[in-house]
Amino acid sequence: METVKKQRLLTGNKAMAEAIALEMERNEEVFVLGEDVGKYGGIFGSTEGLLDKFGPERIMDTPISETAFIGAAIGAAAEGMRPITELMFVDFFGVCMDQIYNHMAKIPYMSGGNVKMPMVLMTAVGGEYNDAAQHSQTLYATFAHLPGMKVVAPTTPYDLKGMMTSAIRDDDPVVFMFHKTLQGLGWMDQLDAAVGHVPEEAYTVPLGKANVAREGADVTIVGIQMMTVYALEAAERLAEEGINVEVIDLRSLVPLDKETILESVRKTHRLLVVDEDYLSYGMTAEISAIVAEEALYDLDSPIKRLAIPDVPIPYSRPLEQFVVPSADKIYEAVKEMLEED
Amino acid sequence: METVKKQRLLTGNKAMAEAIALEMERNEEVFVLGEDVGKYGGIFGSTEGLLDKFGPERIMDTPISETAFIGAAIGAAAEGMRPITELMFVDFFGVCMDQIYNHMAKIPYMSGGNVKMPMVLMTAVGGEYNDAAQHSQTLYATFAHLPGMKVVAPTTPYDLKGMMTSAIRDDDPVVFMFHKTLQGLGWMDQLDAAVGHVPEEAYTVPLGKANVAREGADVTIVGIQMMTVYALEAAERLAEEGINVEVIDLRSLVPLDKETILESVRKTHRLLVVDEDYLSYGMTAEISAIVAEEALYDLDSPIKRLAIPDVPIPYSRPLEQFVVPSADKIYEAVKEMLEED
Amino acid sequence: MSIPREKLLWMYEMMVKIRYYEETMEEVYMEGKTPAFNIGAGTVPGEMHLSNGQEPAAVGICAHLTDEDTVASPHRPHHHAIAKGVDLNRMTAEMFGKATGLGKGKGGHMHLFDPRVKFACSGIVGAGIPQAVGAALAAKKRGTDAVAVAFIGEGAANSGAFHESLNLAALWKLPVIVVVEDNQYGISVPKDSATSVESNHLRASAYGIVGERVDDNNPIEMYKASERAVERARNGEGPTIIEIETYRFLGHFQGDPELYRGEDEVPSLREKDPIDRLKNYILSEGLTDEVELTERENRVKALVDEAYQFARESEYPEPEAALEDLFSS
Amino acid sequence: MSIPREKLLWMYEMMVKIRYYEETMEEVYMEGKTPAFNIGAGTVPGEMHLSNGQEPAAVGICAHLTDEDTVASPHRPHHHAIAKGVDLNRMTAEMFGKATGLGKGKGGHMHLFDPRVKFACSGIVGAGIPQAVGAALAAKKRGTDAVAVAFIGEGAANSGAFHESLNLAALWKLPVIVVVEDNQYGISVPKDSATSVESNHLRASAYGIVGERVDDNNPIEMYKASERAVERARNGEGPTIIEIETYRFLGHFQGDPELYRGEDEVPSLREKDPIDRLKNYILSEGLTDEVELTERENRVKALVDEAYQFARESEYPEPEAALEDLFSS
Ligand SMILES: Cc1ncc(C[n+]2csc(CCOP(=O)(O)OP(=O)(O)O)c2C)c(N)n1
Ligand SMILES: Cc1ncc(C[n+]2csc(CCOP(=O)(O)OP(=O)(O)O)c2C)c(N)n1
Ligand SMILES: [Mg+2]
Ligand SMILES: [Mg+2]
Repeated sequence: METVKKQRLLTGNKAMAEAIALEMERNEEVFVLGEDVGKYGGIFGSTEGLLDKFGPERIMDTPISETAFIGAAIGAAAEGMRPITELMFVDFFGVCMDQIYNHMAKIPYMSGGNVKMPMVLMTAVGGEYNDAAQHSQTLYATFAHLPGMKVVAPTTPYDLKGMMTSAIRDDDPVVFMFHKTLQGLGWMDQLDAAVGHVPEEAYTVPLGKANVAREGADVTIVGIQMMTVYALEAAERLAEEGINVEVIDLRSLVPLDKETILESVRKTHRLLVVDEDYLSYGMTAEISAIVAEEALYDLDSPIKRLAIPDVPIPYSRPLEQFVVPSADKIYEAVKEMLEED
Repeated sequence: METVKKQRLLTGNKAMAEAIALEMERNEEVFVLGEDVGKYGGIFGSTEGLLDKFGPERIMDTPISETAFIGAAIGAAAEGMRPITELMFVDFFGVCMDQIYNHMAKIPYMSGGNVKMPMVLMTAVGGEYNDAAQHSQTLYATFAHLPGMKVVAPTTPYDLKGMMTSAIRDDDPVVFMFHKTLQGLGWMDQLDAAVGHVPEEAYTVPLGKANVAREGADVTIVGIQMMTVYALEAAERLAEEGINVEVIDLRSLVPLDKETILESVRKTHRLLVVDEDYLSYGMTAEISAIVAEEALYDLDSPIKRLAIPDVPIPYSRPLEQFVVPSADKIYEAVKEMLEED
Repeated sequence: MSIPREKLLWMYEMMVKIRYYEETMEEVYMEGKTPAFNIGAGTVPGEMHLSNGQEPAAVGICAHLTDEDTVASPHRPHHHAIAKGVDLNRMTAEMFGKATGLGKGKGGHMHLFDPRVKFACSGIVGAGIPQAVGAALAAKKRGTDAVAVAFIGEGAANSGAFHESLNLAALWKLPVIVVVEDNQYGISVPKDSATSVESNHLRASAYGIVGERVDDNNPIEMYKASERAVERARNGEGPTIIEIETYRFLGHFQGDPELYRGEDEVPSLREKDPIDRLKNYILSEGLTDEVELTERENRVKALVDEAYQFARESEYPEPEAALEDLFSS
Repeated sequence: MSIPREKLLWMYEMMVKIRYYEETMEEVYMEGKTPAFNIGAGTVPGEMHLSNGQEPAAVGICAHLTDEDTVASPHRPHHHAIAKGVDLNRMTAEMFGKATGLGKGKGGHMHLFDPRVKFACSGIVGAGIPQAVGAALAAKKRGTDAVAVAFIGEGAANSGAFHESLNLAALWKLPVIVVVEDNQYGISVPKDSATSVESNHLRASAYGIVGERVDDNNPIEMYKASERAVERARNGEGPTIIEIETYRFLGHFQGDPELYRGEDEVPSLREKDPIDRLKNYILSEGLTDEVELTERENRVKALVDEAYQFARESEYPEPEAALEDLFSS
């Protein structure tokens, strides 16, 4: 039995879709609405196969009206239903952010807890396939900075399923960011990390917990989604040189698992934070600040940050490769940190 | 003459409006569009008196269609005009952010510098008058995190005029945040800081430079707008106790004047960052991170941050007062920092 | 189509109740704001948008709603809230910033939520429309005959949310009614400087739905148009836009200098006070006498007085409570 | 109203040029993407939205425009760009990611900017409409007779930007024309599953402006409707909505499995190829002969080949150039 399960490998998108399917079977009040979630199955496969299972009444294609259908999800959630709505690319948030941050995120608080908002806003993030400035962002911090929404960004298929299950069952609004490259789609980069063991039955992975993806004693690297994947790649190479890197896969930006980060830094005394979002006023800043507040004296060298250098994501391959952190850049950064002292 | 000028005191809103008027006289291509900028003179006085001077062709009231009129400003700027458009409250960004961050901010870069975007987006920020969760935010980091726009937030009437002049003359898009309380309006708190010396003629204050508002040797406090005002208040009290605080008025979030901050920290060895924006993934994080990267060994104590504790701004007075940093809280924070070591 | 006596009397007393509530708020709002007006000072601080003169829009349609129907209201919400039956004590306490308020003092005047009667409002123009669509979607999915009403001002009909929401509601044939209160202004901007069409009910043709216009702030015509719209909605015939011409007796918000409108404008509007007109109608039709009307007036005014007293006597929340209610888990 | 011979021939050769450009791009796009399709691989990576079959919308109106008129185009921009006279070499180089591109390789296929002919596009549905309104506003302020055209798909007509922009343009009587290309789909979602009204030209009544419908992807009718609209715009009579029924011969983007449409759908559309139909018309009207048409076809195809060669031979930008062009000062 166990061994059979171990054999069960799914791509990220199938893991997500499976979580949604299982919850829809459990609960009549769960439904999906968004652009091309029906016959198309979600541009990035998040709803693959769901239309056939549940029909157009519960898997609803929408017009290109993000304010209307996300607002409708909010209205339905206020009535106690559990909508899952998809913002096709996170880059499009600007046409509907008022519904998201002023309403979905604030209504529970403004109502003194009297109105719950049990909904999931799922959205595709990430670049490195030359989709340019309006289709390649992660915008992790743009959402994480604004209070009232849980903001998660799982990396592995196992977490994609488990955290989606948690998100759907959660009574608070959850922004569920899935990384395009980690969906394991046939028409994008084929990545080992985008396929993984996923149990058949429903299970949950908590929303607010970081994961120590690799243990090490010399340097702590905090990353999320593709940056975790690259950090693990760099860690392999560094290990060959006797440098033991601890890699923390953040998984959740809100709530943020400070403790796991602080514990690690107290052990390794060195911190590198890597982000596929913009450098300034972003995730790398927040993690750095927390450590500078709460573990300053544990640091043996200055904190280092790697992220998009505050320019829009350029289209051309050499330009995009220059701005997005890579395993090589992470490797170099760690070497520099260790040489510096 | 000089002495006469010295006597010339203006409120923040009149200083802003004067800068706009002078530039409109200099340049036919400058015009203003926004809600209630005409007869009303801007809800927070940013366009006071301009309709009478320039008429409805150049001071244009708009429908409640932020995407349309901010998008129209972008289209006009692409044609080489120099529009000034007002988003009445920064809190409303969610209905028009796509135009702002995906277009105004990115078109110059995406066009390889071939299209300029010489426009100003001015917007009112800040709370502490019980206007609750959708009308009290500053959202400094929400704008500063996204590349391609200069983001400034002047504190004094002198800077409001000088930086508005610079913003209008700048060929890049500038988000000009003015703080409601610092406008010196008759129907809000009457604040000494909201009135100040403003020369009659046009002058510029650079957009990317922080200002050392008070020199001191013991602790550096970085703040912006009202937080600068409170920091100076706290500094007064601390001075009576022999504690000399250096207060840096950031003035500009993008570009960020790292050097002035680092210099100060290298001198005082202690840093407190205060923000009227949300704590996490915000300005206090970015400043802390920069110091932890570039001046770690200069720190004699952990960095401290004071900001809105990641909840929406509550309406009720005791609740709002609890979440917004004050002169008292700054005073306390500094005392704690000094006691800690 | 004649209106049941009880409904007429209900509309009348509800309009009186709303007006008295707002007039009381006018006074309470000024407590602590004189001699020098300071928006952040006093018993009830912050922005205050009152509905004096706009009662017909609220009562004309709420007369057809039950607790199971949803109302999404904008920044000017009191008349809708009261007509929908929101808990008056807790609503008032909310605006006093008290712990007994609907939102424990966290929401305030533009953020009143009473799930018991499915009432919500927002300070963002247009934002309530898609949320009403969502409530209607929930009703349809659950197979109830509940409807959702979004109240907006004529200025909000130029927002993208209006268009997207009506298209979606029409497409999915959802039981939504958008009531556009045309009080001629969006703050200082007159309708004809903001809206490219005579009346927003004409915009119904952009969605293949029914649009109705109610002139002259007439509560009886509003009642009738609403009856038709609610019936269509409950029968699965989809959304309706109703635009009603109404009057804003006061400034956009309290403290508005109103330099943008003429001296004589408001007085001439007040001459057409819809409450007086309905009273005269009721009496002229002999539906009841002065005595009963006065009785009813006194009863509802007592409830309003009680609500303000409740708010006044309630306690402020503990400051630390600001950190609660962000997440439920 | 008959069409000048030269205009007809211009439209014909332009449609041929566009089609040949797109067909070439179909091939080039697959370079480096076979056997295994990977969107990020090859000569031209990233999303690719081609316009095969939609040429009439572009040529029918661009035939009336000059370099002083502005065009705002969406994510499917090639036919508009070519018809507007965008520098074909630099446009192609941009999609190859080369330093000689319109945006030095920073923009890509959905972000083509050629200020010389006032052309811009965006990857965000609906976003170009308000920007066209702004260009028209600039023209009005400067007293020129320039117009601005926003091309959108039928799916974009359900976006808030559409409504807000048309209201503003109508209100200010700006010289804007919104051309809605009704190719029946927004990615996989059919028009009737997204749009609550038959045709978007009917939505003109929501703004008190003129709406026109062009059926059957007819370039000549598009030319005529555009002539009327452009004339109204230049005369200060305000905006127009033109919806044209058009055909999407290919997937939404290259690599689209198109599981959402029937086998026979595209073949039957291709039978009505607007290029063949215009050719037949020109010949049947005896406006010219096969020989001249072939000559013209070869001339424009040579220009397209030249553009691809220019793109191929151009250099990639230096990686560090990614840090340039953020701010001009
Ligand atoms: C998206 C947005 N833009 C602007 C505002 C500021 N604002 C608040 S009320 C208002 C006028 C609304 O006019 P209308 O819809 O006619 O309602 P009325 O005030 O007349 O009842 C404006 C512009 C806002 N709250 N939200
Ligand atoms: C605001 C926004 N929402 C969604 C998308 C994703 N998207 C890109 S093109 C498209 C379909 C557009 O359909 P239509 O307007 O009919 O144009 P067509 O592709 O048919 O030419 C969608 C949904 C986007 N780019 N922007
Ligand atoms: Mg109004
Ligand atoms: Mg289409």
